[in-house]
Amino acid sequence: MKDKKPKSVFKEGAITSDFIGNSIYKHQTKTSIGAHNIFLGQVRADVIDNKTVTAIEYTAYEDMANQKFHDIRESAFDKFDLTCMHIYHSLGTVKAGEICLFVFVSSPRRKVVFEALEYIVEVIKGDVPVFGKEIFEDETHQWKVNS
Amino acid sequence: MKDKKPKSVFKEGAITSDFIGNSIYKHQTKTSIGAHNIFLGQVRADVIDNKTVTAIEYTAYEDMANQKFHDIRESAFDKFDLTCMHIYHSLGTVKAGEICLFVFVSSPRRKVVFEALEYIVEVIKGDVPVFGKEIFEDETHQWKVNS
Amino acid sequence: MHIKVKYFGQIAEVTKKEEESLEFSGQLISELLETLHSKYQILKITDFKVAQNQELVSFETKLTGQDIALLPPFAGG
Amino acid sequence: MHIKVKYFGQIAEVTKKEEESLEFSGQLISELLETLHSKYQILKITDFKVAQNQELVSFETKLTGQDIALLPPFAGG
Repeated sequence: MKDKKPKSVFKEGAITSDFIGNSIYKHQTKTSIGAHNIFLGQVRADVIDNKTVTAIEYTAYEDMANQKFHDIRESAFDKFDLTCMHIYHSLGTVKAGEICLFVFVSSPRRKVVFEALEYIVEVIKGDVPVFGKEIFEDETHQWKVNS
Repeated sequence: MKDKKPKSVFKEGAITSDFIGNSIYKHQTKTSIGAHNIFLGQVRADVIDNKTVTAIEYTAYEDMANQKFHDIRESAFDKFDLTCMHIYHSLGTVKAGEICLFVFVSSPRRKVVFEALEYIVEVIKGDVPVFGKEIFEDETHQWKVNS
Repeated sequence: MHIKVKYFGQIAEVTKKEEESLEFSGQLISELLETLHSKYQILKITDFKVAQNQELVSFETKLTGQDIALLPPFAGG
Repeated sequence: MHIKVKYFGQIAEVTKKEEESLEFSGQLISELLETLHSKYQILKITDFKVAQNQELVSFETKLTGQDIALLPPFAGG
């Protein structure tokens, strides 16, 4: 799978548990894999000044972001002995409790997937131009900043 | 969820992608969670002396193993700020490509889940009395040893 | 020089647009930003990075691209 | 002393049983192992650990439990 670009990193709306389950299922034909590691980002119902976050609206500089995701993919395959790697990120509205980021790495051996997954998630958080508007229950909002 | 023991760590046969997807789904009501990290162990069709592994038959010293899983759980909650933690391990026959270990940790923040998951998986591999018989296509076998 | 400037997230909120075209005769990103500061004063106290042709650049970089983007703090994941 | 010995994985394969009860008068795990070695010679060259009452113990440990298990290398996950 190394030579293929991900067909699409961005998905409109939340990433469903069915989608994730199905993605896992598709990897069961790849019998050189011994270890999968999956990171899921879920929207938190944070309470800020007594107001609760009900959703995040994601936007992105899509062309640049897709290029960054591509670079991350190339660099992860260079650094780590991965069999497969998939990244999906939501655009648009994702409600509290729903999943907005799905990163999936697979390798013959477990040590590799731990290192690779953390590397990939950190680079996504730091380098990809995605923006998040936290919507409160009273329809006010604030802009999310990664820490 | 901290006070609850896992109802059952061992499952007969492979862990299905549906089961994993459903487990993810159930965590979408827990809106304090911001990050999930999932490890899946999958049976590899290793080729050894020209013979291909078609399945692993797992057995365990179940009483001792369940106690160890319980200890791992306690120690993970002590060490890391986890919201949830689940472990499932197969017993019996798991075919190449199927999943035999599912470890699922969740926390408000991502750094925690990376550290916790790797810790838990390493301790499971090292400390839990589970035994694996690798079955080859010609019905001969060899005993698996964790590296 | 004809330049297209894109705004994202909180920046698009304060400029009230997602992109605009400008005629500009300066040399550096920083000079372009001065022009934008006079147009949108709140940008002076707003945290953002600049991408030129989809690569992050420092404000002292020479303006070469026709594709400039003002990017507020990233919030992916 | 009446002792129950459990065998797992490859050990059960060579002893051809999953558990057995023994009468034993020694003091240490190592002494019990000598008895088992004479019964199952291949155990001398087989890699295993011993659990007493579900805790791993060194071979020099005093035999206190009635529940002894011979555990081959772990292969969980």
